[in-house]
Amino acid sequence: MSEKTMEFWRWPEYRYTMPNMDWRGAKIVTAGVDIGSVGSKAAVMLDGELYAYSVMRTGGVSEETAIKVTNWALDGTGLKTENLHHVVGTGYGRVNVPFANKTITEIACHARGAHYIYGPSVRTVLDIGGQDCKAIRCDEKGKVVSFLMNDKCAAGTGRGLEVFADLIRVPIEELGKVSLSLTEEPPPVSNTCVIFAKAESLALLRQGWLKEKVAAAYHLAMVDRIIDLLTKVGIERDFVITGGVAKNIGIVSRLERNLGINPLEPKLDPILAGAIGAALFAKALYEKQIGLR
Amino acid sequence: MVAEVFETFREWIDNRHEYARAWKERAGNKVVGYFCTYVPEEILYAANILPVRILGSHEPPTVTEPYIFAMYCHLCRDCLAQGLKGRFDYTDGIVEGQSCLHLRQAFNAWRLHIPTDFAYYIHVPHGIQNPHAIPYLTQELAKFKKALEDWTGKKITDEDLDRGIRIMNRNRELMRKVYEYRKLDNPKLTGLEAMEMVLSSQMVDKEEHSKLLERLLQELPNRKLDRNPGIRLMIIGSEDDDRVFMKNVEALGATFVIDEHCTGSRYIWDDVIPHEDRLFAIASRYVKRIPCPSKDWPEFTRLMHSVRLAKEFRVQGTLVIQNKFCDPHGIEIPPLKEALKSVGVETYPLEFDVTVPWGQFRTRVEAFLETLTGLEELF
Amino acid sequence: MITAGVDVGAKYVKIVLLEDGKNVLTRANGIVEFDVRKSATEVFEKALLDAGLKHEQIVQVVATGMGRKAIHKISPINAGEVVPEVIADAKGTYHLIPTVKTVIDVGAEEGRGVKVGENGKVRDFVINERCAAGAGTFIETMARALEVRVEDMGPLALKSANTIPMNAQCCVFAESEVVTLIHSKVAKEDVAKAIHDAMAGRIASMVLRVGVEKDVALIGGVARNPGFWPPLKRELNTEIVVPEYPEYVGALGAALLAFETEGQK
Amino acid sequence: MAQIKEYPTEPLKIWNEAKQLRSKYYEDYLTAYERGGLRWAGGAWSFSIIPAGLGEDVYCLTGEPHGATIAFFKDFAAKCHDAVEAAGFPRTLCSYMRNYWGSILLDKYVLADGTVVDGHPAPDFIWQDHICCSHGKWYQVAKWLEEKKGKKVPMYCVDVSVGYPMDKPLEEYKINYIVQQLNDGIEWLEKVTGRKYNDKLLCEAVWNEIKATRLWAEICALNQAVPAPLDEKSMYSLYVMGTLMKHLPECVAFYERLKAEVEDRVRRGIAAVANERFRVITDTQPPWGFLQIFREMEKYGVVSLGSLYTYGLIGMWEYRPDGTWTPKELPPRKPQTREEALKMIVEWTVNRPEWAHFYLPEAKTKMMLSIVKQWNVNAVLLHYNRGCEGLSVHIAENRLGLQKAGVPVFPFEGNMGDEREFDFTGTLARLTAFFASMGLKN
Repeated sequence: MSEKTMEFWRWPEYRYTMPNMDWRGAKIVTAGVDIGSVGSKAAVMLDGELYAYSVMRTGGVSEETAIKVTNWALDGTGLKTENLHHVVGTGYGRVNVPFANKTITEIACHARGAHYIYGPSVRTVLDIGGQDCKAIRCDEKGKVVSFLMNDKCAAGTGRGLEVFADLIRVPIEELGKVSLSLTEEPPPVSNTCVIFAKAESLALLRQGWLKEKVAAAYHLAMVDRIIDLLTKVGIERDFVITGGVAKNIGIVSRLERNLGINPLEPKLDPILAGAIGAALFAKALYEKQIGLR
Repeated sequence: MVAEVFETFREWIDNRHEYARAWKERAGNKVVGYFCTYVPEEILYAANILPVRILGSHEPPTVTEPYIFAMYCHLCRDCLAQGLKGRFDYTDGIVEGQSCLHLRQAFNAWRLHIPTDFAYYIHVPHGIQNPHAIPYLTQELAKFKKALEDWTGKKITDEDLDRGIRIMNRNRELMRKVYEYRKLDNPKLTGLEAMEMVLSSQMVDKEEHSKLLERLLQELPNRKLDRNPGIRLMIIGSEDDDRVFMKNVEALGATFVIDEHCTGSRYIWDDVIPHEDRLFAIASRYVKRIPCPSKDWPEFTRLMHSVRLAKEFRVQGTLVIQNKFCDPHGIEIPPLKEALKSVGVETYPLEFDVTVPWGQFRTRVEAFLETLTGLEELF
Repeated sequence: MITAGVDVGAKYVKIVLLEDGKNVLTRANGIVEFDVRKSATEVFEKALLDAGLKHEQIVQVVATGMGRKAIHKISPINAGEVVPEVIADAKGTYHLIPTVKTVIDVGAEEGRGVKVGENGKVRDFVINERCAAGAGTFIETMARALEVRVEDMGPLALKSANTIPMNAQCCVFAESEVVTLIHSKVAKEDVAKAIHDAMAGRIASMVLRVGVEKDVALIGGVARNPGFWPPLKRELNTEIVVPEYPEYVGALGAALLAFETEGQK
Repeated sequence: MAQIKEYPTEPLKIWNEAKQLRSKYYEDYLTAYERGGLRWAGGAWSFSIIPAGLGEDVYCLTGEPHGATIAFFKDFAAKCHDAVEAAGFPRTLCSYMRNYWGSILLDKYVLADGTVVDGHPAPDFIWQDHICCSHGKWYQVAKWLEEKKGKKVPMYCVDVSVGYPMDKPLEEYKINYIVQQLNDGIEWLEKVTGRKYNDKLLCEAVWNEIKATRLWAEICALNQAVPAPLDEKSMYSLYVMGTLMKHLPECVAFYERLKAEVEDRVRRGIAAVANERFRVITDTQPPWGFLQIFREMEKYGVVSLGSLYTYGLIGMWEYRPDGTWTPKELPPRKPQTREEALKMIVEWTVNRPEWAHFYLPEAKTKMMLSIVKQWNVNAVLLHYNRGCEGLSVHIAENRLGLQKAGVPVFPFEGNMGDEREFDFTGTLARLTAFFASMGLKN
C-alpha cells in the first residue's frame, strides 16, 4: 500500500484462545460482547476465567459486528453461540447484540473487568474509549461508586488519535512510541478540540517541527484533558487504565509523570476490560437463573 | 379514559399552533406569546387574551445566527427561530417577564425583526428576597395593565382580574392534585405524562385544560399502570420540554416522580392569595413563587425547596439538567448536589443542547441507575 | 501576458495559469506535504509542463490559501503578492459569474462566506470560528464510521428522504450523534443525509451572518459533493450556482489579481 | 506606494503613577487588617460609594478587575479554571467569576504584578449588585465557598433591573426601588460591621464618583483628535482606576492629572501609534491574555481608539440637543444629605452607557454610531466574548445596526478570561483578511 493510501488510523484486529484450557470441562460458559463506537470486543469465559477473545473494528451495522466479533472469538474452539449459557452486551452498541440475554453499561463492565484484570485493589479506573473518556471510582468488589464521562469534545479519545495518526502518517499503534522518541517535551498544543488540535498540529508541521515533536505536543494536550476529568472524579489508589488507548505508551507514561501515580501493570490486554466485565456479569446472571445465588 | 386525557394533552402540544389559530377564530380575541413563566398570565386572562408560551422545536436554529450569538442557550435561539420561521404568525403580540439575559435577547430580537402589534417587557424584579420587590412589581404590573388596556381599547376591571386569578389558581391547583398521585409507591402517571400535562397548560386555554383535569382527577384513582416504576427519579433544571428524553429515561426502569423546573412544578406550585389590591396580590405571587435561580439570591431558597420535594416524593436519584450556557442553573449545580446529598439523594448532571445526544446520555443515565441499584445481587 | 495563481490550501495546492487575465491555460493540483514550499513547487512545475511554458514566461504570481506565506517572495515560485482566501475567492467567482453577490467556500478545514461588491471586491465576509470548523474532515471521519468511501457520501445522502435533526455546532459532538444513529440501526443513507444536513446547516448559519444576496455561488472542494447542495439550498432558500472546477476558483482569483497588479505597473 | 505619514510619539508620563495606584489597591485590601481596617468584596459596577460611608479604612476588592488581572496571568487562570471545573461547575460560566472562585478554591491571591501570595483574603462582607445573570450568583457562591472554608461572610445585593432610560428618564418608582434598597443596605452595613454610618463620607464619595466618571469621559473625548493621543491598550490600564476606586479622591486626582497630560499631547500632536492611518473601536472586554493583538494591528497602521466599553463603563455621557454625545454635565451641587446623595447616585448610575445594551440594543448601537462619527472611526471590531454574557448580550444586533449604517464591522469570537476559547492564530488570520479587504497592507 502506498504511503498516500495507507490507513494509518486503522486499529489492529486480533483474536486469541488460551492454550491448555478446554470449554468441554466447564460448568458455566459465558460471553461478554462490548460494541464500542470504534472497536468491538468479545470475551468468552469458562467458569469466570478468560478463555478466548477477539478485537475488531465496529462496522457500519453493529448487529453484524456483534455476530462477527463473537464468532471470531469462538473461532476454532468448537464453541457455537448457542453453547453460551449467558451473554451480556455492553458498550455503545449493547442493544444491538442479537443473542445477548441482558445489557449492562460499559461503566459497570469496565469497573468489574478492571477488577478481574488488575485485582481487588483497584479504586480508580480510567477508560479511554473510541469517542469518550470515563473516570470510574469503584470498591473492592469492582462495583461502581461514582463516575464521570468527558463532555462532547472527543479530545483525549481514540477517534482523536485516528485523526492525528492520519495527519502525521504514523500507524496508530505506534503513535505513543513515536511521541516519546525525543528527549525534550514541547509545550502541548493549545487546542483540546480535535479539529483545532489537528489544524494546529498541521501548522506546527509546516513550521518545520518534526512529526515526533508534534506527536508529543498532541499527546500532552490529550493527557491534560484526561487529567482534568480524573481530578473531577478524584483519584484514589490503585489507579488503572482500560480501553484501547491504555496501550499507548505516550499517554500512559505522561499520565504517570503528570499525576505522580503509576497505573498498575495489566496482566491481560486492557482493551478487553468491558467485555470481560460483561462476561462476569453474565456468569452471575446465569448462576442467579439456575438458583446458584 | 385516563389514557385519552393524556392523549389529548399530547395532541394539544403536537398541534399547538392549530389549536391557537382555532381558538382565535372561535373566541375572536387576541393571542399573546410569552417567553418566561414570570409573565403574569392572570392579567392576560383578565383582558380575555390567550397567553401561549413560546418554546422551541429542537431543530438546529440556523436562522438565528445573525441575531443571537451562539453562546446563548439553545432555548432562546430556538424560540426566536420559531418566530423567524413564522410559526407564531397568529400571535398579536409578545410579552416577556424579566428573568434571564437569554430570553431577554430572544424578546428583543423578536421585537426588532418580526412584525408584531404589541411587544412588552415587564421588569419583574430580580431582588425577590428584598422587601421592596412586591410594591415595586405592583407598580410595574399597573403599567403593564394600562398598556394592555390601551392596546385592546378595553378597561380591565377588578372583576376581570378576579376572573384571571381564578382561572390560573384553579388550573394550578388541579395540576398540583394530579402531582399528589406521583407520591404513591406506584405512581398513577409517568413523568412524561406529568410534563405533557403542564406543558399543554402553557399552550391552551386554561379553562378548557382545567375541565380535562377535573375528568382526569375523577378517574386517576382507579388507574393501574402496568409498568414497574423502578427507580424514583427527580428531574431538576433549566427550561426542559424534551419529551423524548423523559420517555427514554423512563424506559430504562425508572419513573420521574417529581420535577423542579418551569415546565413542571415550578410553574404550578404557588397560587395568588386574594387581596383587595389585585395587582398587589398578583405581584406577591410572582415575587414569592418558587424562583428561577436567576432571581434566587443571596439565599439558595430553591435548593431548600428541591430538598423538600425530594423527601416528600421519596426520590432515590436526581438528574440535573443544565441547558448549555444557562448560567443561573449551571452556577447552582454544586450547591444543589451538596444539598441533596445531605438527605441521601445522589445527583447526576447532564448538559442539554438543542438536540440531545441520547446515545451518550443513555450510557450516563443507565450507569447512574446502576449505581443506585448497585446491581447488588451480581457481586 | 501569463500570470499564475497559487492556492496553498490545508490539503491541496491548486494552481491556475492564466493568459491575459482571461484564458485559463492550465489547472494543476497536488497534496500539500509537510514541506509546503516543496509541494507547491512540484505542482507549479507540473502546471508549467502541462502548459508547455517556461518559468520566466510567468510575469507575475499571486499566492493565497493558509500556506501562502511559504512561497511569498521565496524562490523558485517567488510569489510577488499574497492575498487572503476571501479576496481571491471573490475575485475568481466574480470573473466566472459576474452576477454573483454571495460566495460560499467550503474546504477541508475552513468554511467562508463572502459578500461580493463591484468588480469582485469584498464587501463583507465571515470565516468559521472555533467550534464550527472542519466540514471536510467531518465528512471524512463520518465516511469511516459508516464504512463508505468519502466520494460516495454525497450520492448516498441523496438516496434518503428522511430528516434527522442533528446539532452540528461542533462536528465532533455531531459525530457522537452519528455513532448513536448507526447503533440505533438508522439506514446508512439517512445517517449520511443527516450528516450533510447538519454540515449544511452549520455553513448556512455562518453565511447568514453576512446575509444571502443572489446570485449565490458555492466553491471549494466540498462544492463537488452533491449531497451538500439540496440542504444548503433549503437552509438559505435560494438557488446555488456551482462553477466548473469549484476547487480552483481561489487560484483563478489569485491569477486574476496577478494580472491586475501587473496592469497597474 | 505613497510615503506614510509618521507622527511623533512618546510614552505617557503618568504611567508609573497608574501602576503604583493599582498595585497599592490590591495590597491595601490584602493588608487592611494591619491598619485595623475592613475588607469588602463586590462588583465594580456596584454602588461602591455606600461602604465608603463606613470610614476611610474600608478597602474593597472589585471582582471583575480582579478576574481580569488573573486572566492576564494565563497560567494561574488555567489553574483557577481547572479548580472550578473539578468542583463541578460548568466551563461555560462567566470567566471572571471562575477566575475569582478559582482563587478562593486554590486559596491564593494574585497581586497587580502577578505575584501569587498564599491565602485568599476573605472579605468581611459582600456588597454586590445584580446586573447580569451571574453577578448576584457569583458572590452567593463565593459566600458558599468561604463558608466551607470556615468563614461566614454576610452578603447584601442590590437589584438594579429596572431598565435603561433611552428617550425619557426612568419613572420615579423605579429610582425609588433602588434608593430604598440602598437605604436598607446602609442599615445592614451598620449591623454587620457594628460601625456608625457617616453620611458626610457618603456625600463625599458620591461627589468623587460623579467627578471621576465625568473626568474619564472628558479624557476619552480627547481621543477624537487625529492622531489619537491614546490607544485602547494603554487606556485599559487607565480606565481600570475607575473600576477599582471611582469613589476615592485619589481617583479624581489621578484623572485630573491624566486629563492635563492628554490635553498636552493633543496640543503637541503626540500620537499613540506613529503610523496611524486607520481608526477602529472595539467592543466588550478584550481577551486579556492576548493584548498583543493590538500590537499586531499597529503593523497595519491601525489604532484602536477605545470602545463603548472603555468609554462608557466608567465614563458618564449624555446627548446634547444638537445630537452630539458628550461628557455628562455635573449635577448643580454636591449632595448634602443621605437622601440627596442616594437619589443623585442612582440617577447617575442608571444612565451609565455600559448599561443600555442590557435592555436596548438600539440604544447601544446609537452610541456606537456617535463614537464612529465624532471620533472619525473607519471600522468596528466586535469581540463576541464567550466569557461575558452580560456585555455580549445583543451584540449581534449591534453588528446589524452598525452595518445598516454603513460601518464596516469585524466580529471575532473569544473569551476575556479563558484562553482556551481564544484562537489567537486563527483570529489574527481573519483580522488580516479584514484589513486586506479594507485595502490595508502591513
